[in-house]
Amino acid sequence: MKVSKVMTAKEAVAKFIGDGMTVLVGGFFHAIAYDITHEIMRQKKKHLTICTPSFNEHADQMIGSGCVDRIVSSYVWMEVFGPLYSFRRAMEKGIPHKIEMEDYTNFSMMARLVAGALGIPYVPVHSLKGSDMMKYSAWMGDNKVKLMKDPFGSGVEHAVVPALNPDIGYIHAQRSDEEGNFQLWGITGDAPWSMRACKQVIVSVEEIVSREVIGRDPNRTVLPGYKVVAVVEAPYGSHPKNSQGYYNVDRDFIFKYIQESRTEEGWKKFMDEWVYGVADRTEYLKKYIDTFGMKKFMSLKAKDMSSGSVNYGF
Amino acid sequence: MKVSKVMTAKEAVAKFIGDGMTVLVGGFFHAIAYDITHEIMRQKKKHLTICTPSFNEHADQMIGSGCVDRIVSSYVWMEVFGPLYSFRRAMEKGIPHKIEMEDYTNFSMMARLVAGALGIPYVPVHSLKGSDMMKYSAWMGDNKVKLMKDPFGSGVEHAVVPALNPDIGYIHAQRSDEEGNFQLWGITGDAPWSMRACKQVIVSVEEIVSREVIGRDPNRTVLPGYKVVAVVEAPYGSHPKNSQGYYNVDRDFIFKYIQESRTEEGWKKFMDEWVYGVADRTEYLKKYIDTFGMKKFMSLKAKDMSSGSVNYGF
Amino acid sequence: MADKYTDFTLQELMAVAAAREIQDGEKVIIGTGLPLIGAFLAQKTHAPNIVAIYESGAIDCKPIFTPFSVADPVLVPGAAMQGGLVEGLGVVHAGDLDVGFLGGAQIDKYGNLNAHVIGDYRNPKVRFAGSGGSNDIGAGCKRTIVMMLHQKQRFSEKVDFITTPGYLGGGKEREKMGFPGGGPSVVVSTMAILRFHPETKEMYLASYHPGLTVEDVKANTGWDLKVAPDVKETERPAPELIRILREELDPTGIFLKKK
Amino acid sequence: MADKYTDFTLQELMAVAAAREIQDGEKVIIGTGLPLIGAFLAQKTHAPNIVAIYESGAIDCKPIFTPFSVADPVLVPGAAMQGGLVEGLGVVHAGDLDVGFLGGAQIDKYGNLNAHVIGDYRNPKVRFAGSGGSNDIGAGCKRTIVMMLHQKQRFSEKVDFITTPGYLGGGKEREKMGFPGGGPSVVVSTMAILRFHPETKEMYLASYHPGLTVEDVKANTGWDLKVAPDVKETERPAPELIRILREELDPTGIFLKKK
Repeated sequence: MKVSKVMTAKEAVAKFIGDGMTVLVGGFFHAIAYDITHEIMRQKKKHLTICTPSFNEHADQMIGSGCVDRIVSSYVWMEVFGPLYSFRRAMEKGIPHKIEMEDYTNFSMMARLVAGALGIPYVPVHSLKGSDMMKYSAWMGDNKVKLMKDPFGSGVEHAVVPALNPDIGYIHAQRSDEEGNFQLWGITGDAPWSMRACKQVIVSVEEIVSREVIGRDPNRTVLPGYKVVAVVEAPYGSHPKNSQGYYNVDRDFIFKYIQESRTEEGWKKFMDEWVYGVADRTEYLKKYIDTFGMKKFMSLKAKDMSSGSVNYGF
Repeated sequence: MKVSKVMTAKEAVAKFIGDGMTVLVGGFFHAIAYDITHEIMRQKKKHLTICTPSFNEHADQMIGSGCVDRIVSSYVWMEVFGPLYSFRRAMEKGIPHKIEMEDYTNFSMMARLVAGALGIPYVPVHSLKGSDMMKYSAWMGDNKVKLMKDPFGSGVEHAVVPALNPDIGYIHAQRSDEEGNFQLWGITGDAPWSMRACKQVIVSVEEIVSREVIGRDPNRTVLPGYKVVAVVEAPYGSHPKNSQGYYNVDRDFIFKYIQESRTEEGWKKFMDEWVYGVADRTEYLKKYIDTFGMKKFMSLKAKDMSSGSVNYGF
Repeated sequence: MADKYTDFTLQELMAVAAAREIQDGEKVIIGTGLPLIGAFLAQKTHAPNIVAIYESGAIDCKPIFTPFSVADPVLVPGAAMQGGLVEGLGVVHAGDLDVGFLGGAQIDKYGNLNAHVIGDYRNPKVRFAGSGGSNDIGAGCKRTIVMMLHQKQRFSEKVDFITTPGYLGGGKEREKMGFPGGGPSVVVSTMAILRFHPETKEMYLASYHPGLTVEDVKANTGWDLKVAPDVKETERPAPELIRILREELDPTGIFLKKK
Repeated sequence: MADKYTDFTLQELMAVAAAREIQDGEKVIIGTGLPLIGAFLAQKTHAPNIVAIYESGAIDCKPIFTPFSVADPVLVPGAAMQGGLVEGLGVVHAGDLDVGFLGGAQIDKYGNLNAHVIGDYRNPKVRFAGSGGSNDIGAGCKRTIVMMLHQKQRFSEKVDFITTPGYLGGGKEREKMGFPGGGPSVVVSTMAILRFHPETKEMYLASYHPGLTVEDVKANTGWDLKVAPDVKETERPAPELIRILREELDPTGIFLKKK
C-alpha cells in the first residue's frame, strides 16, 4: 500500500540535500554510503555542515571538493593508514577554503545523537570536562557545552551537551524494503541513534528486499521507514569501506587515496578519475574492474559466515 | 577458558539476592523469569525494592508473598485481564504489609535505565511535568525528580530524573552461553538497558548454547557476559508469559490467577499449589501437565516462523 | 446481508467513533482493547497507510489476529521493526507521532486524567495501575484520543490525582509547559463524543450516542457540561464497518462483547 | 630455535611492555596498532581471560587475524556481542572498564595529552585527528596506558591543547573533577617506561630501553624529568613472546616492522 521511495543516488541527492544543510554522514569506518557522498560532490553542494562521531577519508574527499564549511565531530583521520591531507590543507591553509570544526568526543557525539533520537533536550557526560574542547568553540559558542552542577547533590560538575537533530542523514546498509525499513548488521557504529536523530534519512543499500524479508527478522531493523525519504540500491556502495556479509575493506584503495592526496594535484587527479570522471556507481565499479581486474574485485567479496536462523513463532 | 556460571535458580537466588536489595525484574509482559521470581518467594527474601518500567501479575505474587517493601515503576496491572489484587490489598489495606510505590512513567523509567547503563548521571524528559507524580514521592523525596530550566535557553523547564543502577537484575531470555553472553529476540521491552544498568545480572534461559552459537550472531546479544553472575537453564521459565520462538502466552492461566487472587484465601491457595507446593520449575511443569493435560501444554508451543539467516562474512 | 449488521453494541459504536478520528498516513500509538480495534478498523477502511506503533517497540505491525496486549507475540513476526520500550516510546517522546490513545479512572473538564488513585494518594481508597506510558503519550503525541466510561464520579470537576495532564487549568496553561504534544482532541465516552473549546480548552458535548439525550449526558457529568450549539446524535456505524468489526477484527467477541 | 628470537625491535619491546601492564580478567578497551598487539599478546600469555572491547561496539572478540582498525569486519564473527559506539564506549563511560590505551601528539609531565593541534587551535600549524574516543577513555577507564613517540617536542612542559586530561595540574586536581576513571598509570614510550608519582602525579622515569641511558631520555624530554631511585633498563622481551608476536600476531610484519 505504501509508496515506493526507491530512486537513484542522483535523484535522492538532488531532491533532498540542499546547500547549507546539516548532514549526518552515517557509518563508522564502514557502512559509508560512498555512492551518496560522491553524488553530493558531483552535484557541487555547498556550505554543508557535516557531522558524525568519527570521519574517515570520505570526509576528506568532501572537504577537498569544497562542499563542506563546517564539521561537527570528534575525529577526522584514517587510523593506521595515516592523516587526511585535504582535511589538513583546509584546516591549516584554507585550501580550497577555510573550514571550521566543532570538536567533541566520540561518546559525547553519541550522547548528543541518542538525545536527539529520543527527544531528550540535553545530556550530562563525564567526557570533555577539563579538556580544551570546553574552552574553544568554532561557532556554537556557549551552546556547544555547559558545565553544570549535578542537581542530585553528588557535588560533581558535568559537561552538558545539547541534543543533535541533523536536517538529513545518510548511511549504507545491507538491505531495505521499498518503504525504507532498513536493516544493518555487524558493527552498527553511529547507527541506529544517528539515523533516528535525523529529521529525514536517505538510505543506500546492497539490496532492496521485500517487506516480507524485513518482517521475518524485525529486530534487525534500524529505523522505521517513515523517516526515510529515499532508498537507493547501490551494490558495493560502501567501497572502499566494507559491508559485513557482502565485501571486505579495500585497504589498497584507501592507502592509494591517502598516498595520492598528499598533494593538491594528486588529490585532484584521483578525484577526476574516481568521482568526477564517472557518472554513477555503476561506472565507478566498471572502472574499478577495468583498472584493477576482476580477480582483485572478486577478492573483496565476503566469504559465507552464516548467522543461523532463530524462530520468531508464537 | 572463562569459568562457567551455570547453576540452578535455587543456587542463584541464595547466592546473589539478599534481603533489602534493589532488584530489577526484567521483562515487559513477556520474558519474565518466573523461575527466579518463584524461587525468591520460596526463599522468603525480605524488604526488596523491585523495579521495572511496567509490572504484571508476577509482581503481584511477590507482593502477596511479603518479599516486597518498595516498588519503583510506572504500572502494576495486567491490561485487559484486569487489576492485580495483592497489589491493591497491599496499597489499600496493608495486607500482608504496607508497601510504597515510587511512581514514574514508562519512558522516564527507561530514561533512568538508559542513563544508568551509560553512566549518564541524570536525564531531562518531557514526561512527568504537570502531573501529580512531580508532587508526591514515596521515599526518594527531592531525589525522585527535579524541575530544571533548560541551560541551552529554550525557556522550557524539564523534569529531570536520576540514573537508576539496581543492585541486581534478572530476566528470562531465549539463550545464553555458560559465560552469560545472552541473547533475546522478539520484543526486547525494558532490555537491553535495564540489564546494562544493573550492577549484577542473573539470566534465566530456554537453552544454554555454546559460545560459538552466540558468536555466529553477535548482534543479538543483550549484555556481555562480564556483568552476568549466574546462568540458569529453565525451559518454559517464563510461563505463563511467553518466550518468542518457544511458547505463547498462557492466557487461561493468567486469567485463572487473577480470578483466584481476588480474595486473600484464593491467592494463598493458588500460591500453595503453584509456588510453595513445588520444589522447582521442573516440578511446576510436571504439575501443569498433570493438571491441564499434555495437549494444553503442547498447544502453547511456538510454531515455526524462521528469521532466515544473514551473512556475517568479510 | 446488510440487515445483519444494522444493529450495533455500544462498544462497536465507540470503536467506529475512534476509527473516524484517525487520518490516513498518521503515526498512531495504540494500546489494547477498544483503541486497538478502532485503529485496526481505520486501517482496514479509510486509513490504510497509518503506521501502528506499540509501546513494546513493535512498529508497523501486520498481526494475523487481534493482539491481547501491547506486548502480544503476534505483533512481532511481520513487524517492520521490533525493539523495546525505548523504541516504542522514544518516538513518542521525540514528538514524531500524530495520535495516541488514553484512558483512565477519572477525567476533568480540561481533559486531565487520573490513572493512579481514588482518594488520598498515600492512603488510597482504590489504587489503579499508574501511568504506564499514558503520561508519556499525553506529553508527546500531537493529539490524543481519550476513551472513557461515562459516569458522574469519573467525569469529575477535579480529579483525585493528575496522571496525564490535559489542558491543566485551561486556556494557555498547557501551552506554557512546552510539551512536544498538543493535548487531547476528543473524548469518546460510553455516552457521548466530547471535544475541547479552542480557547478555553474546556470540554464540551459534541454528540450524544443513539438512545441518549443531552440531559442524560449532563446528568452523568460531574460539572456543568457545556453543549455545542450544533449538538447532535453520534453518527451511527455503517453496516460494513460492523461487519468488519465482527467478522475480521473480533470474531470471538472478546473486545466488543458488551452491549 | 630460541636463538632465532633473542633479537627484538623497538616496536616489539613496546608491545611486550604494554602486554605486561594488563592483568588477567581485566576488561580492556583497545585501539589499533601497538595497543592491540600488546593486548593480544597478553591474552595469549599471562592474561587469557581479559575481555577485549573496541569502541566500534565489538566485545570479547576472537578475530582470526589481527584487525587493521577498531571497526575491522574480522572483529565481528565470533564476538560475544556486537553493537555500535554506544555499546563500545557506553561501558567505558559507565566506569566498567579496567584499562584503556591512549596516544597523542604531545604529553606533558602530568600526563595530559594533545591529539588536536600543534600551534594555535584556530590557526594550527599542524592539525591532528581530534579526540575520537580518547577523551572518553581517559575519563572513564580505571587506568590508562599511554603509548608515545619519545621526542623533546612531544614530551612537552605544556601541551598546545588538552584533548585528554591526565592529572591536569597534578596533585589532587584530577580527583576533584570526579571522573569515573583514575588517570594514566604508565607511559610506554619509544625510549622508556615512565610512571606517575602517587602524590604529586608528576611523571618519572622508571626504566630506559636497552641501548639507551637516563641522560638520553632526559635529553629528549621537554622538562626536567625526575628519575626513579631504582631506575633500570627496561626488561628485555623473552624469546617466546617475540616468537608469538612474529609468528602468530603479526606474521606479515605490518604492525611491528620498524626497528
